[in-house]
Amino acid sequence: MTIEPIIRVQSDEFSVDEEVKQLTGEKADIGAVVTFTGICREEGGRLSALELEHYPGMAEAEMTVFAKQAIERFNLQGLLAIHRYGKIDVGKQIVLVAAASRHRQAAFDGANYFMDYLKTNAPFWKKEHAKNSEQSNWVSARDADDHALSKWSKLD
Amino acid sequence: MTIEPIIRVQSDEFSVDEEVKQLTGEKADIGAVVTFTGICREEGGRLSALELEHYPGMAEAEMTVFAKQAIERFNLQGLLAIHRYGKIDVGKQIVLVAAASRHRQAAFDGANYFMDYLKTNAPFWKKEHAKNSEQSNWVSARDADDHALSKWSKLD
Amino acid sequence: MKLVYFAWLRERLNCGEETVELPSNVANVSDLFTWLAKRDELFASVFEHADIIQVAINQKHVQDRSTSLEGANEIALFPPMTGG
Amino acid sequence: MKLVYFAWLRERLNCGEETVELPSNVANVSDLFTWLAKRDELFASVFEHADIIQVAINQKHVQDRSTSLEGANEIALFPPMTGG
Repeated sequence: MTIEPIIRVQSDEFSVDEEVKQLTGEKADIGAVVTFTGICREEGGRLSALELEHYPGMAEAEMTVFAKQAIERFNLQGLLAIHRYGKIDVGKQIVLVAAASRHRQAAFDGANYFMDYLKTNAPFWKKEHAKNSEQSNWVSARDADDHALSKWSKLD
Repeated sequence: MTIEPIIRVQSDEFSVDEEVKQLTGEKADIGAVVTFTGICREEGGRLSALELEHYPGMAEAEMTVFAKQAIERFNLQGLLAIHRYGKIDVGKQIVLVAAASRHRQAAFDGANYFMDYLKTNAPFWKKEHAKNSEQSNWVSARDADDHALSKWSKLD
Repeated sequence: MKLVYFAWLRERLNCGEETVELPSNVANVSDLFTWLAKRDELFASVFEHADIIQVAINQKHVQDRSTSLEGANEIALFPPMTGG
Repeated sequence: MKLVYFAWLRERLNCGEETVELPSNVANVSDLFTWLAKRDELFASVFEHADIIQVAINQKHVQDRSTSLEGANEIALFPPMTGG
């Protein structure tokens, strides 16, 4: 049986409990669920919010393709990813990745791998809104993130 | 400021959302939360439930000592662990580990490391209850789990 | 041909999408960059950063600048992605 | 001296905890195992697995079988742990 990932791009907030319920459903052979939640940091008081722009259509399609690869690679029982767009205040959730598997390491690896992908290869762009000013600026891509993704190819 | 772990051993179920809220509190410099939830598998229809026995007092004390080490080692902003005891039916949660950090890899590593510890060094014992019979038997320790913990010492 | 722009390209060009008629000598991604850079001063100032600008054709990433534009209905131009 | 047993040790011995008076020649963990194995047939059958039985003194793990029992109020005996 092929396991289909659950992928959503939305402006609304989400509940991890509700999403994990969706992910695991009635499957009785899941022993491990790992979730990653990305949250808007204040960066030492510098920021008031992030603004997320995305490429509608392509974002969902690319995430789905990559999620299917992750399911196959780590033999996951399920993979769910939700990425928000629009203005996201400090302390609010930006992204959720949840991976389900029989044993724990696959769920850790699946969620970690998908996050590395999202950071570098999913068509989303972040803009920072400064606290106490009208200033905003686009976040540059981090070399560290490209490096994080490349670690997985060593294992192939 | 020293960050104190949140450790509980209880028979009641838990809500990941509620626990993560406890963990992150009002801290505005958390960018990543990774949770691991361990769930009772049916093992291909063989099991109806697990029964968890623990060493009261020692379990909480040992988990707290190790959680403090994990916070220091991975520079975590928070670490929470809940381990249930008593009879746990197929599909129900057994354990929750949640790690919070500024950047994502520390949260992944902190939660993964703490799980490896729990599997091999926290005073809990699992008994399997068979489906459609009165049979039950104690689970043996897996070499794979000892091996999983030893991988972290290579990084020291 | 639809061109779409994201993030700082969209803001600098003050344009989210536009429909263009490409000259017949614009055959691949590299040609497109050259053509865009010559449109006016604003485009020139944006496409002098061509080396970091990324491309998707019909919503699929394209790394190779020699990729043909044949069959392209929608070409997206954007900076390195910063999601997650 | 309180002795506590967990998991299959508790079940096989049909005892969760007991208070014992240790003879003065039982000075370390190894001595304790020897003494327990000689108590009766039931204890003998359990403590023939001494190599996999683990020990905590005053709720702290003890790996070394030569560890002294001095100051011990509570000694726990149990199989390898299988939590998580």
